[in-house]
Amino acid sequence: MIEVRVQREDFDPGAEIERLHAGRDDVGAVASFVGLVRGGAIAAMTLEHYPGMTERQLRRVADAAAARWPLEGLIVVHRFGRLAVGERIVLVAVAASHRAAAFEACAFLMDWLKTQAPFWKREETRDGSRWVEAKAADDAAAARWLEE
Amino acid sequence: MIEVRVQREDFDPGAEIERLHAGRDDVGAVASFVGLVRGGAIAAMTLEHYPGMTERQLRRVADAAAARWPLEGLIVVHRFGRLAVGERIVLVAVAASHRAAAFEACAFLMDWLKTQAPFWKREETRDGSRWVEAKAADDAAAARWLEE
Amino acid sequence: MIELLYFAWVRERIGRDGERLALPDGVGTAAQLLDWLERRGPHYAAALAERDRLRIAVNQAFAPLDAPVKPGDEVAIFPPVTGG
Amino acid sequence: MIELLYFAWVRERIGRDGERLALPDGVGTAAQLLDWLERRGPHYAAALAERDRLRIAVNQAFAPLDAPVKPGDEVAIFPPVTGG
Repeated sequence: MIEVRVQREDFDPGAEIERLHAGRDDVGAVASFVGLVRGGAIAAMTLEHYPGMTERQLRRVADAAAARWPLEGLIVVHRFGRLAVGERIVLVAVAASHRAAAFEACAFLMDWLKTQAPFWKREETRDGSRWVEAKAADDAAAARWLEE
Repeated sequence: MIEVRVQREDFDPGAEIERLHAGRDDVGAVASFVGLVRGGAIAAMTLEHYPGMTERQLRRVADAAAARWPLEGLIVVHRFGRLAVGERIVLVAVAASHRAAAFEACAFLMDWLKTQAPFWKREETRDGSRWVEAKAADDAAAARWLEE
Repeated sequence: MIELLYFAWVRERIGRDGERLALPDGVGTAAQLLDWLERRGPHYAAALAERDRLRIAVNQAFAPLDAPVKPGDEVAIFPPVTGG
Repeated sequence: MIELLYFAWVRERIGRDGERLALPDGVGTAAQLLDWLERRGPHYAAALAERDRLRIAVNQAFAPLDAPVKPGDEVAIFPPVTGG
Protein backbone atom coordinates (compact mmCIF):
# COMPACT_ATOMS: atom_id res chain seq x y z
CA MET A 1 0.00 0.00 0.00
CA ILE A 2 1.39 3.37 -1.06
CA GLU A 3 -1.05 6.13 -0.26
CA VAL A 4 -0.63 9.90 -0.39
CA ARG A 5 -3.38 12.34 0.59
CA VAL A 6 -3.61 16.13 0.57
CA GLN A 7 -6.54 17.36 2.60
CA ARG A 8 -7.93 20.19 4.67
CA GLU A 9 -9.24 17.89 7.43
CA ASP A 10 -7.30 16.53 10.36
CA PHE A 11 -6.11 12.91 10.38
CA ASP A 12 -5.75 10.19 13.04
CA PRO A 13 -2.13 9.01 13.38
CA GLY A 14 -3.06 5.92 15.38
CA ALA A 15 -5.63 4.81 12.79
CA GLU A 16 -3.17 5.32 9.92
CA ILE A 17 -0.44 3.36 11.71
CA GLU A 18 -2.92 0.57 12.43
CA ARG A 19 -4.03 0.45 8.77
CA LEU A 20 -0.45 -0.30 7.75
CA HIS A 21 -0.28 -3.55 9.73
CA ALA A 22 -3.83 -4.68 10.54
CA GLY A 23 -4.50 -8.21 9.33
CA ARG A 24 -0.94 -8.70 8.08
CA ASP A 25 1.79 -10.94 9.42
CA ASP A 26 4.77 -9.58 7.47
CA VAL A 27 5.05 -6.17 9.16
CA GLY A 28 7.50 -6.11 12.06
CA ALA A 29 8.04 -2.35 12.21
CA VAL A 30 6.06 0.84 11.67
CA ALA A 31 8.00 4.11 11.92
CA SER A 32 6.00 7.30 11.80
CA PHE A 33 6.29 11.04 12.06
CA VAL A 34 3.75 13.72 12.95
CA GLY A 35 4.54 17.38 12.25
CA LEU A 36 2.67 20.00 14.29
CA VAL A 37 2.24 23.77 14.26
CA ARG A 38 4.67 25.08 16.83
CA GLY A 39 3.84 28.24 18.81
CA GLY A 40 6.14 30.86 20.24
CA ALA A 41 5.88 33.93 18.02
CA ILE A 42 3.09 32.56 15.88
CA ALA A 43 -0.62 32.06 16.58
CA ALA A 44 -1.57 30.16 13.43
CA MET A 45 -0.43 29.51 9.91
CA THR A 46 -1.99 29.03 6.52
CA LEU A 47 -0.64 26.39 4.16
CA GLU A 48 -1.11 27.16 0.48
CA HIS A 49 -0.44 24.40 -2.05
CA TYR A 50 -0.51 23.63 -5.76
CA PRO A 51 -3.38 21.19 -6.29
CA GLY A 52 -2.42 18.45 -8.67
CA MET A 53 1.32 18.98 -8.50
CA THR A 54 1.31 18.38 -4.74
CA GLU A 55 -0.21 14.91 -5.10
CA ARG A 56 2.14 14.10 -7.97
CA GLN A 57 5.22 15.18 -6.08
CA LEU A 58 4.22 13.31 -2.91
CA ARG A 59 3.64 10.23 -5.03
CA ARG A 60 7.05 10.61 -6.67
CA VAL A 61 8.74 10.89 -3.30
CA ALA A 62 6.78 7.89 -1.99
CA ASP A 63 7.73 5.82 -5.04
CA ALA A 64 11.37 6.79 -4.56
CA ALA A 65 11.26 5.54 -0.96
CA ALA A 66 9.57 2.29 -2.00
CA ALA A 67 12.23 1.73 -4.67
CA ARG A 68 15.07 2.37 -2.25
CA TRP A 69 14.01 0.35 0.82
CA PRO A 70 12.16 -2.96 1.20
CA LEU A 71 8.85 -1.57 2.49
CA GLU A 72 5.51 -3.22 3.20
CA GLY A 73 3.53 0.01 2.94
CA LEU A 74 3.59 3.75 3.47
CA ILE A 75 1.09 6.56 4.03
CA VAL A 76 1.69 10.28 3.63
CA VAL A 77 -1.00 12.77 4.66
CA HIS A 78 -0.40 16.52 4.34
CA ARG A 79 -2.94 19.16 5.29
CA PHE A 80 -3.52 22.60 3.77
CA GLY A 81 -5.52 25.63 4.85
CA ARG A 82 -5.42 27.51 8.14
CA LEU A 83 -3.98 25.60 11.08
CA ALA A 84 -3.80 26.81 14.68
CA VAL A 85 -0.84 26.22 17.00
CA GLY A 86 -0.79 22.61 18.14
CA GLU A 87 -2.63 21.27 15.10
CA ARG A 88 -1.25 18.39 13.05
CA ILE A 89 0.24 19.34 9.67
CA VAL A 90 1.73 16.17 8.23
CA LEU A 91 1.95 12.44 8.85
CA VAL A 92 4.42 9.99 7.35
CA ALA A 93 4.05 6.34 8.39
CA VAL A 94 6.14 3.50 6.96
CA ALA A 95 5.75 -0.26 7.45
CA ALA A 96 8.57 -2.75 6.87
CA SER A 97 9.74 -6.14 8.02
CA HIS A 98 12.64 -4.62 9.91
CA ARG A 99 13.13 -1.38 11.76
CA ALA A 100 16.12 0.09 9.90
CA ALA A 101 14.24 0.32 6.59
CA ALA A 102 11.17 1.79 8.30
CA PHE A 103 13.18 4.46 10.15
CA GLU A 104 15.30 5.46 7.17
CA ALA A 105 12.42 5.63 4.71
CA CYS A 106 10.37 7.69 7.17
CA ALA A 107 13.16 10.25 7.63
CA PHE A 108 13.82 10.30 3.88
CA LEU A 109 10.15 10.97 3.13
CA MET A 110 10.02 13.91 5.54
CA ASP A 111 13.27 15.40 4.23
CA TRP A 112 12.20 15.08 0.63
CA LEU A 113 8.64 16.25 0.97
CA LYS A 114 9.97 19.40 2.66
CA THR A 115 11.87 20.33 -0.52
CA GLN A 116 9.81 18.57 -3.20
CA ALA A 117 6.15 19.15 -2.31
CA PRO A 118 4.70 22.54 -3.36
CA PHE A 119 3.44 23.91 -0.06
CA TRP A 120 3.99 27.42 1.27
CA LYS A 121 3.48 28.49 4.86
CA ARG A 122 2.22 31.90 5.84
CA GLU A 123 2.61 32.52 9.58
CA GLU A 124 0.38 34.82 11.61
CA THR A 125 2.27 36.70 14.31
CA ARG A 126 1.37 39.56 16.61
CA ASP A 127 2.98 41.92 14.08
CA GLY A 128 1.02 40.66 11.08
CA SER A 129 1.63 37.75 8.81
CA ARG A 130 4.60 36.69 6.69
CA TRP A 131 5.65 33.96 4.33
CA VAL A 132 8.08 31.48 5.82
CA GLU A 133 11.49 31.49 4.12
CA ALA A 134 12.90 28.19 2.91
CA LYS A 135 15.71 26.88 5.10
CA ALA A 136 19.16 25.88 3.87
CA ALA A 137 19.06 23.17 6.56
CA ASP A 138 16.11 21.54 4.79
CA ASP A 139 18.01 21.47 1.48
CA ALA A 140 20.97 19.93 3.29
CA ALA A 141 18.74 17.33 4.97
CA ALA A 142 17.30 16.31 1.60
CA ALA A 143 20.73 16.28 -0.05
CA ARG A 144 22.21 13.85 2.47
CA TRP A 145 20.18 11.04 0.87
CA LEU A 146 21.98 11.63 -2.44
CA GLU A 147 25.45 11.09 -1.03
CA GLU A 148 25.20 7.44 -0.15
CA MET B 1 7.74 13.99 30.28
CA ILE B 2 9.93 10.90 30.32
CA GLU B 3 7.83 7.78 30.82
CA VAL B 4 8.78 4.11 30.56
CA ARG B 5 6.30 1.30 31.09
CA VAL B 6 6.62 -2.48 31.09
CA GLN B 7 3.26 -4.19 30.87
CA ARG B 8 1.40 -7.28 29.76
CA GLU B 9 -1.48 -5.30 28.19
CA ASP B 10 -1.61 -3.79 24.72
CA PHE B 11 -1.12 -0.05 24.23
CA ASP B 12 -2.62 2.59 21.89
CA PRO B 13 0.09 4.24 19.73
CA GLY B 14 -2.19 7.09 18.66
CA ALA B 15 -3.11 7.93 22.25
CA GLU B 16 0.53 7.88 23.35
CA ILE B 17 1.61 10.14 20.46
CA GLU B 18 -1.23 12.51 21.30
CA ARG B 19 -0.24 12.62 24.99
CA LEU B 20 3.20 13.91 23.97
CA HIS B 21 1.85 17.07 22.34
CA ALA B 22 -1.72 17.67 23.58
CA GLY B 23 -2.12 21.13 25.10
CA ARG B 24 1.46 22.13 24.26
CA ASP B 25 2.73 24.67 21.78
CA ASP B 26 6.44 23.81 21.79
CA VAL B 27 6.25 20.40 20.10
CA GLY B 28 6.74 20.57 16.34
CA ALA B 29 7.65 16.93 15.78
CA VAL B 30 6.71 13.51 17.15
CA ALA B 31 8.64 10.54 15.79
CA SER B 32 7.48 7.11 16.82
CA PHE B 33 8.08 3.43 16.28
CA VAL B 34 5.86 0.40 16.80
CA GLY B 35 7.39 -3.09 16.82
CA LEU B 36 5.11 -6.02 15.98
CA VAL B 37 5.29 -9.83 16.10
CA ARG B 38 6.12 -10.90 12.56
CA GLY B 39 4.82 -14.21 11.21
CA GLY B 40 6.32 -16.54 8.67
CA ALA B 41 7.73 -19.50 10.58
CA ILE B 42 6.34 -18.45 13.93
CA ALA B 43 2.81 -18.51 15.32
CA ALA B 44 3.41 -16.62 18.56
CA MET B 45 6.15 -15.67 20.97
CA THR B 46 6.59 -15.27 24.68
CA LEU B 47 8.58 -12.38 26.06
CA GLU B 48 10.26 -13.05 29.40
CA HIS B 49 11.79 -10.13 31.28
CA TYR B 50 13.60 -9.24 34.48
CA PRO B 51 11.14 -7.19 36.55
CA GLY B 52 12.84 -4.26 38.18
CA MET B 53 15.95 -4.30 36.03
CA THR B 54 13.88 -3.84 32.87
CA GLU B 55 12.32 -0.61 34.09
CA ARG B 56 15.70 0.63 35.31
CA GLN B 57 17.42 -0.08 32.01
CA LEU B 58 14.65 1.50 29.95
CA ARG B 59 14.86 4.55 32.18
CA ARG B 60 18.64 4.70 31.72
CA VAL B 61 18.31 4.53 27.96
CA ALA B 62 15.55 7.17 28.03
CA ASP B 63 17.69 9.47 30.18
CA ALA B 64 20.61 9.00 27.80
CA ALA B 65 18.42 10.08 24.87
CA ALA B 66 17.11 13.10 26.77
CA ALA B 67 20.68 14.12 27.63
CA ARG B 68 21.87 13.80 24.04
CA TRP B 69 19.05 15.51 22.11
CA PRO B 70 16.85 18.52 22.91
CA LEU B 71 13.59 16.64 23.53
CA GLU B 72 10.20 17.80 24.77
CA GLY B 73 9.12 14.34 25.93
CA LEU B 74 9.40 10.62 25.31
CA ILE B 75 7.40 7.48 26.03
CA VAL B 76 8.64 3.89 25.90
CA VAL B 77 6.17 1.02 26.37
CA HIS B 78 7.36 -2.60 26.16
CA ARG B 79 5.09 -5.60 26.60
CA PHE B 80 5.88 -9.01 28.07
CA GLY B 81 4.06 -12.35 28.11
CA ARG B 82 2.65 -14.33 25.20
CA LEU B 83 2.02 -12.35 22.01
CA ALA B 84 0.43 -13.68 18.81
CA VAL B 85 1.58 -12.77 15.30
CA GLY B 86 0.51 -9.23 14.46
CA GLU B 87 0.43 -8.04 18.07
CA ARG B 88 2.26 -4.91 19.17
CA ILE B 89 5.45 -5.52 21.20
CA VAL B 90 7.02 -2.12 21.77
CA LEU B 91 6.37 1.57 21.27
CA VAL B 92 8.88 4.40 21.33
CA ALA B 93 7.52 7.92 20.79
CA VAL B 94 9.64 11.07 21.00
CA ALA B 95 8.55 14.72 20.94
CA ALA B 96 10.87 17.59 20.03
CA SER B 97 10.77 21.08 18.56
CA HIS B 98 12.40 19.87 15.35
CA ARG B 99 12.26 16.67 13.39
CA ALA B 100 15.94 15.70 13.32
CA ALA B 101 16.16 15.34 17.11
CA ALA B 102 12.89 13.40 17.24
CA PHE B 103 13.95 10.96 14.51
CA GLU B 104 17.44 10.39 15.85
CA ALA B 105 16.38 9.92 19.46
CA CYS B 106 13.64 7.48 18.40
CA ALA B 107 16.08 5.32 16.41
CA PHE B 108 18.63 5.51 19.24
CA LEU B 109 16.05 4.38 21.80
CA MET B 110 15.06 1.35 19.72
CA ASP B 111 18.68 0.37 19.04
CA TRP B 112 19.64 0.69 22.66
CA LEU B 113 16.66 -0.97 24.22
CA LYS B 114 17.31 -3.97 21.97
CA THR B 115 20.70 -4.51 23.59
CA GLN B 116 20.17 -2.94 27.03
CA ALA B 117 16.74 -4.05 28.21
CA PRO B 118 16.53 -7.54 29.76
CA PHE B 119 13.90 -9.21 27.57
CA TRP B 120 14.12 -12.67 26.04
CA LYS B 121 11.94 -13.93 23.21
CA ARG B 122 10.84 -17.53 22.91
CA GLU B 123 9.27 -18.24 19.52
CA GLU B 124 6.64 -20.91 18.89
CA THR B 125 7.06 -22.62 15.53
CA ARG B 126 5.49 -25.69 13.94
CA ASP B 127 8.52 -27.68 15.15
CA GLY B 128 8.27 -26.59 18.77
CA SER B 129 9.58 -23.51 20.49
CA ARG B 130 13.02 -22.00 20.76
CA TRP B 131 14.79 -19.04 22.31
CA VAL B 132 15.70 -16.32 19.85
CA GLU B 133 19.44 -15.81 19.48
CA ALA B 134 20.83 -12.28 19.89
CA LYS B 135 21.84 -10.71 16.58
CA ALA B 136 25.24 -9.20 15.84
CA ALA B 137 23.36 -6.64 13.71
CA ASP B 138 21.62 -5.36 16.84
CA ASP B 139 24.94 -4.90 18.62
CA ALA B 140 26.24 -3.03 15.57
CA ALA B 141 23.14 -0.84 15.44
CA ALA B 142 23.58 0.12 19.09
CA ALA B 143 27.33 0.68 18.67
CA ARG B 144 26.91 3.19 15.84
CA TRP B 145 25.67 5.75 18.38
CA LEU B 146 29.01 5.55 20.20
CA GLU B 147 31.11 6.47 17.19
CA GLU B 148 29.97 10.02 16.68
CA MET C 1 -2.11 29.34 -25.16
CA ILE C 2 -0.27 28.61 -21.93
CA GLU C 3 -1.71 28.33 -18.43
CA LEU C 4 0.20 30.42 -15.86
CA LEU C 5 -0.15 29.79 -12.12
CA TYR C 6 1.23 31.92 -9.29
CA PHE C 7 1.61 30.87 -5.66
CA ALA C 8 2.43 32.42 -2.26
CA TRP C 9 4.02 35.89 -2.44
CA VAL C 10 4.38 35.66 -6.22
CA ARG C 11 0.59 35.38 -6.38
CA GLU C 12 0.15 38.23 -3.90
CA ARG C 13 2.52 40.61 -5.67
CA ILE C 14 1.09 39.95 -9.12
CA GLY C 15 -2.38 40.24 -7.65
CA ARG C 16 -3.89 37.17 -9.28
CA ASP C 17 -3.51 33.41 -8.94
CA GLY C 18 -3.03 32.73 -12.63
CA GLU C 19 -3.96 33.58 -16.19
CA ARG C 20 -4.18 32.05 -19.64
CA LEU C 21 -2.32 33.76 -22.43
CA ALA C 22 -0.97 33.17 -25.90
CA LEU C 23 2.70 32.27 -25.81
CA PRO C 24 4.39 35.53 -26.87
CA ASP C 25 6.66 35.63 -29.91
CA GLY C 26 10.25 34.89 -29.09
CA VAL C 27 9.46 33.11 -25.80
CA GLY C 28 10.75 29.54 -25.85
CA THR C 29 12.04 29.01 -22.30
CA ALA C 30 10.86 29.68 -18.75
CA ALA C 31 13.51 32.39 -18.37
CA GLN C 32 12.29 34.17 -21.52
CA LEU C 33 8.74 33.90 -20.19
CA LEU C 34 9.79 35.56 -16.90
CA ASP C 35 11.58 38.34 -18.83
CA TRP C 36 8.46 38.95 -20.86
CA LEU C 37 6.12 38.89 -17.82
CA GLU C 38 8.39 41.27 -15.90
CA ARG C 39 7.83 43.95 -18.54
CA ARG C 40 4.04 43.74 -18.17
CA GLY C 41 3.97 46.19 -15.27
CA PRO C 42 5.20 47.07 -11.78
CA HIS C 43 3.27 44.25 -10.06
CA TYR C 44 4.92 41.66 -12.26
CA ALA C 45 8.30 43.34 -11.89
CA ALA C 46 7.98 43.30 -8.09
CA ALA C 47 7.04 39.61 -8.11
CA LEU C 48 9.69 38.43 -10.55
CA ALA C 49 12.71 40.67 -9.86
CA GLU C 50 14.69 38.25 -7.70
CA ARG C 51 15.17 35.26 -9.90
CA ASP C 52 17.14 33.27 -7.31
CA ARG C 53 14.10 33.40 -5.00
CA LEU C 54 11.81 31.94 -7.65
CA ARG C 55 11.09 28.36 -8.62
CA ILE C 56 9.38 27.10 -11.76
CA ALA C 57 7.26 24.07 -12.52
CA VAL C 58 6.33 23.10 -16.08
CA ASN C 59 3.39 20.72 -16.31
CA GLN C 60 3.52 20.09 -12.55
CA ALA C 61 7.18 19.09 -12.36
CA PHE C 62 10.03 21.29 -11.13
CA ALA C 63 11.96 22.71 -14.08
CA PRO C 64 15.13 24.78 -14.49
CA LEU C 65 14.98 28.34 -15.82
CA ASP C 66 16.20 27.22 -19.24
CA ALA C 67 13.42 24.61 -19.56
CA PRO C 68 11.46 24.91 -22.80
CA VAL C 69 7.86 26.15 -22.69
CA LYS C 70 5.45 25.56 -25.54
CA PRO C 71 1.77 26.11 -26.26
CA GLY C 72 -0.43 23.93 -24.05
CA ASP C 73 1.99 23.93 -21.11
CA GLU C 74 1.02 24.70 -17.52
CA VAL C 75 3.75 26.92 -16.07
CA ALA C 76 3.79 27.74 -12.35
CA ILE C 77 5.94 30.40 -10.70
CA PHE C 78 6.44 30.37 -6.93
CA PRO C 79 8.94 30.79 -4.08
CA PRO C 80 10.98 27.86 -2.69
CA VAL C 81 8.59 25.47 -0.98
CA THR C 82 8.16 25.42 2.83
CA GLY C 83 5.77 22.57 3.67
CA GLY C 84 6.19 19.64 6.03
CA MET D 1 23.29 -14.34 51.58
CA ILE D 2 23.03 -13.53 47.91
CA GLU D 3 19.94 -13.57 45.71
CA LEU D 4 20.44 -15.49 42.47
CA LEU D 5 18.08 -15.04 39.49
CA TYR D 6 18.04 -17.10 36.28
CA PHE D 7 16.28 -16.14 33.02
CA ALA D 8 15.39 -17.70 29.66
CA TRP D 9 17.29 -20.90 28.84
CA VAL D 10 19.55 -20.49 31.86
CA ARG D 11 16.42 -20.73 34.00
CA GLU D 12 15.12 -23.70 32.02
CA ARG D 13 18.37 -25.67 32.18
CA ILE D 14 18.92 -25.08 35.87
CA GLY D 15 15.26 -25.87 36.47
CA ARG D 16 14.45 -22.97 38.73
CA ASP D 17 14.08 -19.21 38.44
CA GLY D 18 16.34 -18.35 41.35
CA GLU D 19 17.56 -19.16 44.79
CA ARG D 20 19.01 -17.56 47.93
CA LEU D 21 22.28 -18.89 49.23
CA ALA D 22 25.14 -17.98 51.47
CA LEU D 23 28.06 -16.59 49.50
CA PRO D 24 30.48 -19.56 49.37
CA ASP D 25 34.00 -19.26 50.74
CA GLY D 26 36.48 -18.06 48.15
CA VAL D 27 33.82 -16.52 45.90
CA GLY D 28 34.46 -12.82 45.37
CA THR D 29 33.58 -12.26 41.71
CA ALA D 30 30.81 -13.21 39.29
CA ALA D 31 33.20 -15.56 37.45
CA GLN D 32 34.07 -17.35 40.71
CA LEU D 33 30.38 -17.64 41.47
CA LEU D 34 29.73 -19.24 38.07
CA ASP D 35 32.63 -21.69 38.65
CA TRP D 36 31.15 -22.64 42.01
CA LEU D 37 27.59 -23.02 40.67
CA GLU D 38 28.79 -25.13 37.73
CA ARG D 39 30.07 -27.76 40.18
CA ARG D 40 26.69 -28.08 41.88
CA GLY D 41 25.43 -30.63 39.36
CA PRO D 42 24.73 -31.47 35.72
CA HIS D 43 21.82 -29.01 35.38
CA TYR D 44 24.02 -26.14 36.47
CA ALA D 45 26.89 -27.36 34.30
CA ALA D 46 24.59 -27.50 31.25
CA ALA D 47 23.33 -23.98 31.90
CA LEU D 48 26.67 -22.37 32.62
CA ALA D 49 29.14 -24.18 30.35
CA GLU D 50 29.33 -21.62 27.56
CA ARG D 51 30.50 -18.49 29.28
CA ASP D 52 30.50 -16.36 26.12
CA ARG D 53 26.75 -16.98 25.76
CA LEU D 54 26.04 -15.74 29.28
CA ARG D 55 25.46 -12.24 30.60
CA ILE D 56 25.51 -11.12 34.22
CA ALA D 57 23.74 -8.38 36.12
CA VAL D 58 24.72 -7.40 39.64
CA ASN D 59 22.04 -5.43 41.49
CA GLN D 60 20.08 -4.94 38.25
CA ALA D 61 22.92 -3.46 36.20
CA PHE D 62 24.95 -5.31 33.58
CA ALA D 63 28.32 -6.35 35.01
CA PRO D 64 31.48 -7.95 33.59
CA LEU D 65 32.52 -11.45 34.67
CA ASP D 66 35.21 -10.06 36.96
CA ALA D 67 32.71 -7.83 38.80
CA PRO D 68 32.85 -8.25 42.59
CA VAL D 69 29.93 -9.97 44.33
CA LYS D 70 29.31 -9.59 48.05
CA PRO D 71 26.68 -10.59 50.59
CA GLY D 72 23.38 -8.82 49.96
CA ASP D 73 23.86 -8.62 46.20
CA GLU D 74 21.25 -9.64 43.64
CA VAL D 75 23.06 -11.54 40.89
CA ALA D 76 21.25 -12.48 37.69
CA ILE D 77 22.50 -14.89 35.02
CA PHE D 78 20.94 -14.93 31.54
CA PRO D 79 21.58 -15.13 27.79
CA PRO D 80 22.14 -12.01 25.66
CA VAL D 81 18.90 -10.02 25.54
CA THR D 82 16.53 -10.19 22.57
CA GLY D 83 13.72 -7.73 23.25
CA GLY D 84 12.39 -4.88 21.17
